[in-house]
Formats: sequence, C-alpha cells, structure tokens
Amino acid sequence: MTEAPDLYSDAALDHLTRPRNAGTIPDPSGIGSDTNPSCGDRTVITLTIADGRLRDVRFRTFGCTAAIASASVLTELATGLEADAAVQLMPADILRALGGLPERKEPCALMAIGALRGALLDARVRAG
Amino acid sequence: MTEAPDLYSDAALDHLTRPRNAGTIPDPSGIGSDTNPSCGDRTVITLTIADGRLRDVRFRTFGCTAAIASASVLTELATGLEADAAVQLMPADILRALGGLPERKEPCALMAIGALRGALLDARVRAG
Amino acid sequence: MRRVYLDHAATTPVDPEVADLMAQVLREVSGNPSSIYAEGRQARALVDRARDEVAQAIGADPAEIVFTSGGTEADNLALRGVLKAREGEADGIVTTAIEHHAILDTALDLEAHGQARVTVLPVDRDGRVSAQAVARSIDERTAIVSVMHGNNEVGTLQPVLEIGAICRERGVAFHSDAVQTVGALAIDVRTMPIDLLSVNAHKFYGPKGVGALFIRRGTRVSTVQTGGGQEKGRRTGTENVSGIVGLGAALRIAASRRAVESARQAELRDRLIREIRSRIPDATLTGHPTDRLPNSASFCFSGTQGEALVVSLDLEGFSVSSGSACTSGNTDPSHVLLALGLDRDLAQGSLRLTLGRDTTGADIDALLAALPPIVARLRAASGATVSA
Amino acid sequence: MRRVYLDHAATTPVDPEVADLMAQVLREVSGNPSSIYAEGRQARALVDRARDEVAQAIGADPAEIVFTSGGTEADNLALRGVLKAREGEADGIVTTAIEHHAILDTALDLEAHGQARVTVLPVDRDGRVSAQAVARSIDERTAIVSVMHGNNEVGTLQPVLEIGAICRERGVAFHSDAVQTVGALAIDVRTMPIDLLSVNAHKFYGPKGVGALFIRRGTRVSTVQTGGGQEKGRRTGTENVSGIVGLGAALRIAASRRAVESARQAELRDRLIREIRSRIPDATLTGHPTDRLPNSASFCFSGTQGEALVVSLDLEGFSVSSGSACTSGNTDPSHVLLALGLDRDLAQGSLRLTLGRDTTGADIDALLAALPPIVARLRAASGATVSA
Ligand SMILES: Cc1ncc(COP(=O)(O)O)c(C=O)c1O
Ligand SMILES: Cc1ncc(COP(=O)(O)O)c(C=O)c1O
Repeated sequence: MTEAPDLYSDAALDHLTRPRNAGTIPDPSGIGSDTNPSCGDRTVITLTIADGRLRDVRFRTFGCTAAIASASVLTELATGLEADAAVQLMPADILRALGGLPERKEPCALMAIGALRGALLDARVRAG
Repeated sequence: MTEAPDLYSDAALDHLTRPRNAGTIPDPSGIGSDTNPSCGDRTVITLTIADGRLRDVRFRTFGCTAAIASASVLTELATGLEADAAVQLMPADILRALGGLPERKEPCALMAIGALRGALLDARVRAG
Repeated sequence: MRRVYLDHAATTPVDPEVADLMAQVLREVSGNPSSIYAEGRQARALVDRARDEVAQAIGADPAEIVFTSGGTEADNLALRGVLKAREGEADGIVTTAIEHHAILDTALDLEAHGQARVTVLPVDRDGRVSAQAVARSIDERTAIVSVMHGNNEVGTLQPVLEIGAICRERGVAFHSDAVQTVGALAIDVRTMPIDLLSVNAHKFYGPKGVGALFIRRGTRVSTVQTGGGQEKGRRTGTENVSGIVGLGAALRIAASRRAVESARQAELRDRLIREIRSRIPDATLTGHPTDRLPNSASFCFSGTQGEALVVSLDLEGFSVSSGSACTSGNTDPSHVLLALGLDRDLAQGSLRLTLGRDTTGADIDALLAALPPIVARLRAASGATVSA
Repeated sequence: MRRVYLDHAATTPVDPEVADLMAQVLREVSGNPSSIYAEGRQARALVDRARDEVAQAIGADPAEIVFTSGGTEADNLALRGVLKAREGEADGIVTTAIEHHAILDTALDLEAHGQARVTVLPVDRDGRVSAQAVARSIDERTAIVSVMHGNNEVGTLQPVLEIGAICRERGVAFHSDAVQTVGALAIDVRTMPIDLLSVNAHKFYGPKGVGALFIRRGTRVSTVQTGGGQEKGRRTGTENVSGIVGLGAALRIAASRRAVESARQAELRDRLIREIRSRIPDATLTGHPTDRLPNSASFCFSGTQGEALVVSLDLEGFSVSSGSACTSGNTDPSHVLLALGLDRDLAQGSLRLTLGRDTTGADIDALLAALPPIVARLRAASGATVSA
C-alpha cells in the first residue's frame, strides 16, 4: 500500500532529531524573533557578525517539526554568509534545503526567515 | 448465516402458487367484497349456501401474497361450515391456518374476513 | 437452487477484487487518516488514492470529491448544503416528480421547515421532464435545480445536458443524482454542465454505506454534518476507510468495463423487453422506450400486484423488485409510476428487472419462461380480464 | 521496526474476527436489506442480529438502536434530531466546553442558523462539569442536555448519572456521547438515565464509518437525513451491511472482554502515569487524576510542542497523539485543554497516550525509555527552563 504524499522529508526529520546550532549566543551582534500568531510558535535567532560575515548563528524554537527544522537549517545556510547575502535568504531556500515541507507548513519557513532578518536588522542598528 | 424472522410461511406461499377456489360463482347465494384503502387491494367472495351450510366458496383477490393467501385459505376454512359458524371466523383463524403472516400483513386477513361476512350478509338479505 | 438476480438497481454484489481489497484494508490498515504518524499516513494515502480514482472516473479534480455514507447522504448534502450556503439569498429548489425519496423527501422536509420553496415538475408518460419547464421554473430566488440522471424505477434518462446548460446560463446550481448511471454511462463533468453529482458505491459493485458527492469548484455548499473537520470541513466524521477504498476500486473497475458491459446488457435488455411484450398480453413498458438505463426493463401487468409478483418469482429463484414496496410499510403505489400518469391499479402491478455483469442470456431465457405463468395465475386469482 | 500503537482513542485496529466476518459478508451477502426476496432477507437478518448485539451490550431494546455512519453522525442526529422534533416548542441546548467537535460545532452551527440557543458550561481543572451547573442552566426552553461520558483528549469521566437524573426530573432529553466509553466501561441504559447515547464502532475494534445512536423509546427525534425510510424512518439510506455486522460483532466481543481488559489497561496506565511523572520534571497530568478512562494517560510538557513530540515519537516507532492537531490545518491549541484552564503555551505541549488490547508492559517500558530524551531535546531547542 502506498505512502502519503505530504510527509516530512528525511532532511527535516534529521533537523528535528539533531537540531543544528540550537541555543542562544550570550553576547550576540544581533537578536531577532518572529512568531506565528495562528499557533503561537516562535523562533529567536541570535548571531555574531565579524568582518561583515555571519560567524555564529543560533536558534531557539518553540514549535512544530517544521518550525524547528526551518530554523535549524537556516542557521546552517546563514553561517559564513555576508550579512548582505544573508538578508537575501528566502523561505524557498529553506524549502530547498529541507527538500520541501508539507503544504500547510510553509509559514514555518517564513517565521525562521523573519527571525533571521530581525537579528540582522538588530545587528545593523547596534553597529550604528 | 441466519434467516429473516418475518418470512411468509410455507402455507401462505403454497396458497400463492396454488390458490384454492379462485374464481367467481356465476349464480351465488351471496357476494361480498372488501378493500384495503391504504394499498388498493381488494377481495370479492362469492358463495352458495344449501341447508344452512356453505357449499361452495370462491374468491377473487387483487393484492399481495398475504391478501391472496388469506382469501384462499378462508375459502377452505369456510366451505362446509354452517352460515352461523362461518360468520364467527376471525382474522386469527386465518393466521392460524396460514401459520402466521408477517407483522404488517395482518390487515390482509381482515380484508378476507370482511369480504366473507359481506357475502354471508348478502346471502341472508337475498334469502329474505 | 441457483438464483437469478435481476435487481441490480437495488444493489449489486461486491466485486470480488473489491471485497478482497477491502478485507485487506480491514485487516492491515489500522490508522485514522487524521493521524500524522505512520499508520495514519497509510490510511490517508488510501483515501487519497480512492479520491483520485473517483475523480478520474468522472473527469473531476480530486479536490471536488467529497465522500459520504451513500447516495442518500450525497443527495441530502447537495440540497441541504446548497440551501444552507445560500441562506438569506435564495431558497428555491426546482426538482421533478420522479426523483428518489432522498431528493424529494429532502426538498419537502426543507419546505416543511420553512427553509425552502419547492417546485416539483411533472414528467411525461415516458418519465421525462421538459428542459423548458425547468427554465420556466427558475426565478431569482432559485438556489438549486436537481434532476436525476437515470431513474431507478423506470430507467428513463433525463436531458441533463440541456437542463445543465439552462442552469449555467441562469446562474443556478445544478445537481444530478447519478446514482444509477455512474459506472453504467459515460460521465465527464468537464464537458457536462453539472455542478453537483451524487455517486453511490453499491450500485456499481462496491460496498453499501459509502458514496460521494462531486462539488464543482466554486459551488457554495455548507457542511450539513458538523464536527471534526474531515473532508476539508465539507463532510465531517472519521472516514470509512475500507468503504472508501472499495468505492474507488469499484468505480475504477466499472469505468474500465463500462463500454463493453453496458452494450452487452443493453442487448439482453432489448431482448427481454421484446420477448415480454410478445409473451404477455397487455404488458405495459414503463419509462422511455429507448432512452433508458442500459440494464433496465420495467413493466406493469394489469390485474397483478407487485409484491405478489416478486414473491412468486422469488419462490422460483428470481430476485426482482416492484415499485410497490408493499412490505416496507409503504403501501402506496410508486410515486414514480403515478407521476408517469399510470392509474393506481396498473401502477400496483409493476415489475422492475435490472441486469448486471453476471446476467447471462440463459438467465433472461429462464425469466422469460417463468414470468408468463405467474402473471397468468395472478390474473386468474384477481379475475382480471385481459385484452390481448 | 515493530511499532507501538498508543493512540487507541483515535482509532483501534479492527479485531481479526470482526474483519473476517465483514470480509465474509462482503463476499457472500449481496442483497439490499430492503428487498423482500431471499438475498434481501439474508442481509436484513444480519442487520437485525447486529442490532440485537448492540442492544444487548448496552441494555437497550433493539428497536431503540439506530445505525449511523459513525460517532459524528450519531452526535449530529441527537442534537439536530431532537431540536427538529421540538421545533417551535423548545430550542435550548446545554452542553460543556470539552465536548467533541461533533457536539460543540453542531450546537454552535444550530445557534448560528437561529435554530438553537446554546449554553456551553465550563469544566473544572480536572475537566469535570458540575451537575449543579447543568441543573441551573436548564430552563423551560431547554430541549436537550448533552454531556459526554468520557473525554477523548484528557480521559475525564463526567457525572452522567447525576446529570441524567436531573434531566429526567426536569423533563429534558439527556444525550451522552459515549464514543470513548462503550466497550470500555459498563453501560446499561436500563439503570442509567440517559435518553440518547452515541456509539462508534472504530473505537472498540470495529470498522470506521459506522456507529449507532441509542434513542430511548418515547424520546422524540426527527430524521435529519431524509430519504428512503430505512431505520424506521429515523435515519434513511441503504444500510452499511458489512459495517453494521462489524459494529455488532465488535461490540459483542468488547463487552465479553471488557471487565478483564479494562482492569489490565488501567493498571498499565497507572504505571505509565506514575513513571512519566517521576522521569520527566514538570510533567503536567491533564484530566482527572483517577476518574478517567481506563486506557488514557494525557500530559502536557512545558517547553515542547505537541506535533514535534508526535513526529519525534513516530520516528522511534510510537504512534501517539497531541491535542494540538497542528497539521490538520487546525493550529489552535485544543479547546479541551484551554477549557481546563491551561495556558496556551502549556496546552501546545500536550501528549495523549491511549492503551489498547494489544498494549503490553514492554510497550509501556519502551515508551518510558523513549519519551524523556525527546522531551529534553525539544526543551533544549526551545530553551525552556524547567523547574523540577
Ligand atoms: C437514484 C437513487 N438515488 C439515491 C439512492 C439512495 O442510495 P442509498 O440508499 O444507498 O443511500 C438510490 C438507491 O436506492 C437511487 O437509486
Ligand atoms: C468523544 C467522541 N465523539 C465523537 C467522535 C466522532 O467520531 P467519528 O469521527 O468516528 O465520527 C469521536 C472520535 O473521534 C470521539 O472521540
């Protein structure tokens, strides 16, 4: 008998069971957060920037598998990027990196992006 | 797998397939009829009386299995009886003779009795 | 005694392949399709596949298929759901005098509760409604027109294309109860202007207790059975997984066999009609002489009563039915036959013979041998005089 | 990987004996129960026998049992049917905040369409409604009180005897959704003052898509699904014969195993609750600590989110559920958990473990080993600080 079409990808499940860069940087260059008002999920991203590049990116997510996986994979995608490039990351990049998300879960990728952009903006403001 | 409880009895089915005394007596001592207004079924009974006894009793029924079987068996029950005894025949006698009828079919026995009583009354009136 | 089953319009036996598949689902698939873990996803996948199969068979998009507990619920959902969605805007129902009770009684129930105004259109002697009469009955308050595709008692097919075109032009939802035609006739909602279409598994060798309603995208239908939100909220309640799988498979199989099988049955039916007319004086064919379901032959025999016909044939091993469903408590003659203009006595003597996949020429011959003496016997008992 | 299924409140696998019986019916019983010939009588007899089995299991008369397409339809028929029967006389519905959506959404839908006035009573922290509050809410316009027997999310049992007694005294119909308790707890409507009771086959190892409503003789209920007049006109539509046979057999089997099996499950459940509380700091038991379904253990874990718990456990071979049914489009936390007074964040981290016939001590041990690290991992990801 066949499998359901709307599964989490192996990549997403791997991020659920082995989250990358979970945590909070104690003294970050920037901190940003975003929430999904419909379910109360939220993500906080802290990051450090040195020489215009993201050196360390960490996440905290209270939320579902897609929310955790999105934030987790986003820290990987963002780490090492220039800040100007990091701000261009899109939900589609997360989906690509995760091999897609179940249809209704795409707002979760948006939340991760929102938190990252918040952190980048915060870093810009702090940097003056 | 089990059988339904509300079957026609073998006796009723036998009357359906081999109706007894179906027909009309050309020159009867009495003729009576009854109808079931809810379905339009009807039975006509003609009979001859000699020496106070029913000699020949015949039925015509436009109706369902129960209506036909009731009338058919009633002709058997009535034949040979004294008129005074025949008028005492009840729907229960038909049910007994048929080994019962499905629950909702009991009005059909009543219709046969109605036609017989009509014929007996008609005979009495004709006899003056 | 080998029995000859000639009541396929009442129900059909479950296709052995369908029964096996359902048995496998019952034994092996334990999840609830709403559950997100493995067992749930497996059940969901099966429901989705069945939805694809149903959609495929009628040219719909899978998102346009809502599973129900049968034809009756599909009909109820169509009428009640559309009326509910249009509450305060439109409350007119236009339908015909020969619809199934699931439509007629629902329309009249809505009217009795002040929720609809119902127009019941007459049909002609052949059981056809006039598309022009439908057009004339539509007014600015009409919410839905419901005209069945093929009639279950007399087999007549309705001019649904014409009626659908009128409804579309007038902006009124058009529902067709296609319970008797899905699986037997080609149905393609891409080309047929039908907005809602009722489907019923047990009429095409699927299980009883499961059906579907096609709801064309954009047609407003409110939920009638409220609850947990299944079927995208259009019909809630845990899905009948094995039944839905059976529906999908049965319709897939029926569609693949349809062209050959319907032609085969139509030929047998034509012989049956021809021979009954020649062997039984005064047999009255009911329904349209040619534009009728491929498997359906229906008659009235004056001087006989339907239940006695059915019981007599049952005793000889034939399963058939009569419009006058005397034992079910409903002793009135069929509303369909009366709507055709038959007089009450004649309508009482109705006999419906509906063929199926398993029906052979020998079955037809056997029926043709058995029926005339039974009609003669019942006529003799009732004293009917027959003009040949 | 052997899976451990701990979501028996969502659905249960079909009992193999039941599946075999249904397969036999699907293969061998072809008639429509409304048909009067042999095949029809055989189908009718099976439906009648199942009706006897259901009646027997709950102490009812067979004539008081109406078959439906599941628990949702039973609930809808109870509320909608009673309100419809009392139209113009009484329109009040009194119910609770933790009913299944099949009740709550139906009550609110009726209210939204001007057909009912609804009073939704709160529950206490344990999920219990007060019988006194029910008594106070009944007025002269109240038509029906609906309070579930056992809650599907948190397991709490309601004081239905007390509430039923009040309803009887006040002359108001009392409905109880017993979908979670039939088969698990002793139910006898001869001694319990319940007028309408919802039953659902797939919660006691029967098939999905079939249920029943007990309607006490004398309780006025109008047909909601109108049509051909089956089920004595109380619920029309061709009967789901194989499903009804499955329902009857499953309930017969469940009743015969109930006493032993429920005690066994309750013992495992007690261990599960005790051990989770000892191994996971801050675990919040939801529902009544003792007066709960024998198979149900439900918790919230702060700092975790239910869907992530379910998916994580699924990966390790466990099938469990959460009140926050995130993927089904409904992302709100469970209305039941909120009604218990839990805050939204805590309610998001809910986990429901419901045991079944197949659940062993080893399954419980496996779950107890798997769960704590998952909770810890999710808490680490969310940065929850846990007070032990
Ligand atoms: C035309 C038509 N509509 C609706 C129905 C109702 O189907 P069911 O009784 O299976 O719900 C039937 C079946 O008898 C039918 O023939
Ligand atoms: C308490 C309760 N009522 C009603 C239902 C509805 O049952 P179904 O979805 O099978 O129609 C359920 C099942 O989820 C339930 O647990």
